[in-house]
Formats: sequence, C-alpha cells, structure tokens
Amino acid sequence: MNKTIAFASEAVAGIGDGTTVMIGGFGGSGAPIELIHALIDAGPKNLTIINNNAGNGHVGLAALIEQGMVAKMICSFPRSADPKVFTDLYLAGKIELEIVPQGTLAERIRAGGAGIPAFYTPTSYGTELAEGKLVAEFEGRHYVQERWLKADFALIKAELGDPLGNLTYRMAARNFNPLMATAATRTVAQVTRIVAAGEIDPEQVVTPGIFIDGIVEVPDPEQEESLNREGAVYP
Amino acid sequence: MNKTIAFASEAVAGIGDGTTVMIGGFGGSGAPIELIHALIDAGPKNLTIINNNAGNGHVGLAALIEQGMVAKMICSFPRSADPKVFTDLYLAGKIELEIVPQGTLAERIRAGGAGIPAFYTPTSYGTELAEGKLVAEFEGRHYVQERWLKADFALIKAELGDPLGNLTYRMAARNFNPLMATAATRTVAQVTRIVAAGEIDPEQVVTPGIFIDGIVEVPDPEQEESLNREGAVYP
Amino acid sequence: MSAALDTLKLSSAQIAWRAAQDMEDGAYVNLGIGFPEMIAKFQPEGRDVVYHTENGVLGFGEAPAAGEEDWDLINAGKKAITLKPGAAFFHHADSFAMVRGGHLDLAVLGAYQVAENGDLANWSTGKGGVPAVGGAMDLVHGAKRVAVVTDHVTRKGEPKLLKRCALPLTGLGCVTRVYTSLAVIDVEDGRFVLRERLPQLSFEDLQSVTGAELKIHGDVADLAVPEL
Amino acid sequence: MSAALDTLKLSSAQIAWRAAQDMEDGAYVNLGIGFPEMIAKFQPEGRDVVYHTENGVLGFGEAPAAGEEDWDLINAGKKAITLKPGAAFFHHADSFAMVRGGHLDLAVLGAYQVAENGDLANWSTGKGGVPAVGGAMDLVHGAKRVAVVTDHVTRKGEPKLLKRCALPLTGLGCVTRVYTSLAVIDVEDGRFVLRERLPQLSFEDLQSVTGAELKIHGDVADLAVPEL
Repeated sequence: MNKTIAFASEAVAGIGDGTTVMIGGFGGSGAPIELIHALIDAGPKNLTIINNNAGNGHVGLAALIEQGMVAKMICSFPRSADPKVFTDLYLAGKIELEIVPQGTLAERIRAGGAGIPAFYTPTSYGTELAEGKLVAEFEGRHYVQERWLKADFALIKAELGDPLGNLTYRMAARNFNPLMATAATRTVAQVTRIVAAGEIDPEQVVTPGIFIDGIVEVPDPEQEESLNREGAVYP
Repeated sequence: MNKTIAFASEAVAGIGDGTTVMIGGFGGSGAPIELIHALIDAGPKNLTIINNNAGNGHVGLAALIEQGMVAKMICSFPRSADPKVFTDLYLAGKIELEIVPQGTLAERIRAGGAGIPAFYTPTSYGTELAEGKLVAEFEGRHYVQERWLKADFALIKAELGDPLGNLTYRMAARNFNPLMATAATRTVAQVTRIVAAGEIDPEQVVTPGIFIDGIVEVPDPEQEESLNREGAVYP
Repeated sequence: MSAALDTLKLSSAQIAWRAAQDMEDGAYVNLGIGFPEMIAKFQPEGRDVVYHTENGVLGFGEAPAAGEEDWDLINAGKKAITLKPGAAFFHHADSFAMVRGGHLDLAVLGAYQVAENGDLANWSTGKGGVPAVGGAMDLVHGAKRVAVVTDHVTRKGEPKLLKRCALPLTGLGCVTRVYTSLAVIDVEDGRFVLRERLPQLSFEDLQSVTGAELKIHGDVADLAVPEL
Repeated sequence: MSAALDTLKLSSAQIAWRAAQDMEDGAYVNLGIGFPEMIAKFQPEGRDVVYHTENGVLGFGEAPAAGEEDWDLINAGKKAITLKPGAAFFHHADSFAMVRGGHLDLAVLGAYQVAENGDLANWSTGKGGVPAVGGAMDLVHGAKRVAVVTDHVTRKGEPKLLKRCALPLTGLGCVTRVYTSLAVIDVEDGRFVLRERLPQLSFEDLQSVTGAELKIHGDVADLAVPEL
C-alpha cells in the first residue's frame, strides 16, 4: 500500500467546479498552504470551503478567495489581522457565509466522520445562530440539534506521514486537521516528511491511515503568518 | 499541581454505596485490576458498573461481581472465557443488565464527557435494543437517538502519568480508558510509571490532565488473562 | 437431502477461502469474532489488506507464538495478535467512528439467519440466557460491503437463508453478500441473487434448502474451492 | 457623572488584576481573546493555574520573545505562546469537549452587554458588517464559572449592565460574575448582587450608571486594587 503522491498538483486534481472542500488549519497554524496554492493553480470555480477562518492577507485561503474561486465559506471566525479579501467580497454580496460556532463546527465535522447524522449541543441555544434549528430539553436544559458536516475533499497538513497514510501533527497545528481527515470522501495530506511504514510508533499515530487517500511531501512548508509579514501575494 | 495518590485504597475511598463507576478495559486489556481489588477491599454495595464486559474468572471485575457489590452492569458483551460469576447471578435475577452495542457504549461515554446530551446513530435501528427509543430520519435513513452516559467515578489504567494527570496508554489497553476519563465526576488512573511534568511529549499525551483527579503508581500491574490462567481468585 | 449435503458442502475453511478471494487490494477489513477471523489466513498473495479490530487496532497481523502473547495486544475476540508495520492504536470512540463513518471497505460476520431483504440475525438466539451484542450492531452499518459467512443450513438442516428472519435482528437490510457452504449469493433489491453454486449440486436441490426464492440474473458460476 | 467616573475608574490592567485574584489554585481556565488574556499576567504567586486555549493547547505560558515565535504554537487569538512543563496538544473536537463537557473551572470573557438574568452579548454589535463568533458561544456553556471583565459603561457612558441585553446574545443565563471598572457584581437568581465597589464611589452613583437594580445581600466590600 502506497498512498504517496508526487506532486501537489496531482493531489488536488480531482477538485472540480462546485466541490465542497474542507481545509485544515486554525489561521495559519496547520494550514496546508502548498496544497491551497496548487488548488489555485488548478483553478476550479464555485467552491464551498470549510475552514475555521476566511483567510488572512493575500496567500493561502485568502488568495483562493481573492481569485474568485470560492462561492461560499463555512467558518466560525472570518476575521484576521488582514481580512480585507473576504470582507470586501462579503460586503459586496459576492460570497456566501455560513457562520458556525467554533466548537459546533468541530463537532459537526467529527460527526460527519463518525457516522453521527445529528447531535444536541447547548451552544447557541437562545441566540440568532440557533434560529430555525430543532431544540430539545434534556434534564431541564435546552439544547440545539446540529447536523453532521461532510465534504467531497479535505486538504490537510501534517508533520510525519507513512505510505499507509498514518499521520502525526506538529504542536497546535493539529487543530481541525485530524477531524477533517475523517469527514471527506477524499482526503489528501501534505506532510513535512514521509517515513517508512512502521517508523511512526503505533501509539503515536494521531490520524490512522484509513482516513487518508493521499500524501504529498512538502519538506519546508510555508507559514501563513511569516508570508504575511513579508507582504507575500499568491500567485 | 500534584495529583499523585500514594495508595490505591485512598484512590477508591470516595466510592460509596450506590455509586455509578466506569471501569476501563476491554476484557483484561487495560483493566485497572489493582484499583478494582482496592475497591473490593473497601466494600461498597449496590454499585452500577459500566464496562465493556462483565468479568472473566474470579479476579478484577468478576471478583467485584462475585462479592455481591454490583447491582447493575451496563455493558456490551457479558461473555468471556469464564463468565460463570456474572451468568449465575444474572440467571438467578440477582444482578441487573443493560446491554448496549459496543460502539454506542463508546459514543455515549464520549458524549457524556463532551457535553453532548444526545446523538443519533444507525446502530440498533429496527432491533429490540432500539425499542422505546426515539427514531429520526436523516437523508432517507433511520437513526436511533441515544443519550450520554456519565458516572460518579471512573477507574482507569494508563501507562505513563505525570503529576498534572497527563496520561499515555500501552498498545490496545487504550480502548475505553481515555473516554471514561472524561465522563466521570472523579477519575482516578493507575499508571505503570509516574514521570515528572514535561517528560511526556505534549504531542504524545493521550489524556490531558484536565480529565484526571488522581493517579496511583502500580509498577507491575497484573493482567487478568495471566491471573486467570493461573486460576487466581480475589480476595 | 441432508446427508448428501453433508458430503458435498464446503468446510468452514473453504468458505473462508472463498470469501477471502473477494478482498480487494488496499481494502480495510473487519472480520467478526470466530469463524470470520479465519478469512485472514487465506488472503490472496499480492493483496495488501489492513485489518481493523473494534477494540482499537488497525493493521494487525497473525497470532503470536504460544508464550509470546502480550495481553495488552489483543483483538475483539480477546485473542493475542501481532502488529504489522504501519499499525495504529486508537480509543473505542475513534474505532467505532471508523465503523459507523463508512471508512471500512468490508465487514464479514457470521449469521444465525439472513433474510432476502438483507436483514441479519446473528447476536441472539432469542432463547433467554445472557444477551451479548458486542460490536455486531455497529459493524452492520457503515462498512461499504457487509458479507456473511455461514453454513447454508442449521445443524438440524433448516434453512438459514429466509424470506424474513425469525430471530432477533442485528440490523435491517445490511447484508450485501452471503458465502455459504453451498453457494455465493448476493442481496439485491430485496432478493437473493445466486452468483455461484457447487457444481455437484442442482439448482433445485439448492433452492430446496433455501428459505426464500433464489433469483438468477446472468450467469451462475461454479463455486470452485481448493481442498484445504 | 461620566467625567468623574473617568478619573475614578479602574484601568483594564486593574480589572484584570482583580479578576486574577479569584483564580483558584489548580484551576483550569480559559481566557477569552483580547482583554481577558491580560488576567494571566496577574496570576497570584503560589497558585498553579492551567490555561486552556480552544485551538488545542492546555498548559501554555507567556508569549515568546520577539523573533522567537513558532507559528504552529499559537493561542485562540492567533498570538504566539510558549509551553509550560506538562502541556498537552489535542484536536478541536477534544478541545471543545473540555469546554462543553464542564471540565473548565473558569472562563473569562469580554462583553458588550450583560443582563441581570446572566445573558451575555459579546459577539455581534448587530450593525451588519462581517459576523464572527469563534468559540464564544461554546465557552459560555460548560465552564463551572463564567466571568466577564468589562468597563462598567460604554465609551458613550451608557450602561453595559442591563435588565435585558439589546444586542444579539452569545448565551442565555450564563454569566456568574462581572468584574467592571467600578465594581464586582455576581449574578444570582436573575439579579445583580453587588459584592465590591470602588470606595470613592457612592452606591447611588454606581446604581445611576447601571442599567438594572443592584441588590445587596450581606456586606459590600471595598474594591481595592493596586496601582498598575
């Protein structure tokens, strides 16, 4: 079994117009910048993107949005140090936004990967984000029903990967990546280093290979924060 | 912060009559035998025990049941190589049994720890284990509503532990232990070795200390399977 | 009929061998406790299959030699196992996320009864005693294919493949293929479709020990299995 | 009143200092993005507090020196952090399991408005623009205590403590204590209960800048805070 893919361009080749894509990361931490840039190069339109944020500056997710490739964002916090790209399009009515509380976003993605079509959470009860949603009472407290969230594709970033697709993550870059890996029809990970099967201690695997369809080695991945401090723009 | 407890007897001291206790392990793998034996020594009655199984032979959980301390078992599979202790009491109507599909048991415990009071699962739909439960249809498929499961106490087994309560697990002994750690008012872990804070790589912590109230070092823990092969009986 | 069947019918090992031939290269597979576990022995060469066990291991291998067991390293049947390179451990909630979430390609289970609508009964004989379900009700949901390996009839010679199950159900409409001691049968649109039968056995004889109509769509191949 | 208040009132650092005094030894605490983060600076000596950040870190410490940042190691405000010994990383679902599951002892948030029934509005000014909620709606549920740090009044001098919030809600009945620039106030049984006020400020003056009745149960202590 060898899930290695040679080029990022090949990894994103299946993402066509109208695809729903989960992109890992919390801000720049754990964001698969190189896969996002390969997706920009490929150029599909009318994407729905699921991410915690909505891009920062003019690289990565912000660049994807700036290219006009994104029809809808599903996220919890579309603000950043430099949110101009998203903000302008949103205020001009040119991009749709579904705002989801951060913990609910995480749990909906987990549910999508775990075969749980719906669950109840106290989060958002009584607020405008719960409008139109089913409410139920359990032991005297009110909860909102939330639905699973799935995607056609997930693009994630990991640290080590083996040919079976087993992954580890670097520090807080873990965030949404292991969840999104489980909830997409096809998941591709960029990893800093590919190691041989067995080199990752089975107790230290964070994402077991069953969730992964392809891995691409990107030895020195860019950090969104560093790129933005340099004023980088993609492409 | 130091969650270390010197003796197993002290670790189980808060478990009184009528307490609901989650006990980790899948069969003997990951079963906190020494904590269970300390609980037997303490002798509370009328316990409700949540475990995947219902004991094997005459040690650990089986011994707890044999002492007449357990009023009710919540489990998925009350069979084993030597299930006589539970079987006899059950057939004599002296112990109550709530049978829960294994994946539902795991998910109910996770939900208890994660503040999710209810969720929907395809598991058991249309079977007698779904009788009396709410059913809902999502995208044309039927699902059963299941409720979270919590406990007053959890007794678990881990491999390494630090004074903050961070834990790792040995191989497949992980099973229910990290889930139960999250779902009880008070969780105590027996660990094979206590290490200093910082000695467990933060990326390799499986159970963060926030879920743990006490850790007891048990340097050479017994294995249920080995004890049973020797014909051991506790006490 | 019964005595004749007993001489004709495949052994458990032969049923397992036949089921193993359908495992695809690269598949993630869960083999139920007991008889289905035997399928791993017959995995065709050159096919890479990753085995999942509910208690939290992916990528396990054969049983260790006697005396080499590590009782923290067991499968769902609580038998000692070994690891292949690239194995992973995880907790029970993650393990059943794999199961329910549709990540397994194949689950193979035993059966008391299978109905033509795909219903499966394999967890309770309905006779009282101590009920025990384990992971069976989870496994029947989620895997892309749910196969059953079973004798074609009970020890008393009664059909196990029926119009409707009489025993308590494990899952509704979940079985996609049945490998029996006499035939290979798919469940399609609520009907049993015969794919292979033992060449020594006539269609009529097979139908006579099957509790629901066997449909034929296209060719019925010979069920050819080596001596084992 | 407003000009007088401006000279009397506590600075943000002083509000943070006061809130920090209530953090218990051994507590697990989440400090909201922005102003609440400042509380960590004033953690009383000898108290061991473990800080949680929603993006998946428990046990983080101060910001690194400029130039020493690692952008894979950030907090929910996307600022670089460091680790204390005994830290742990986890994914977002586990992180919010800690939040919703009742495992945090304390969450401290900022506020646009707080109502006497404990309702909190802190995520939307209701004026359009780009809505952004982040983890606020999760944090208000689950923590054993949910405290707010805030100026007592808006920049325009209008009360932020009200009978009912006018802005879009973050959560219902969730706030247990409010640390303002003028007072410390608990929410009990749907009423504001005054616990401490600046000694230079009369009760009447405090009430006049508060949009709901301040109840007094037992003693009202002086709100005493060092120069910072």
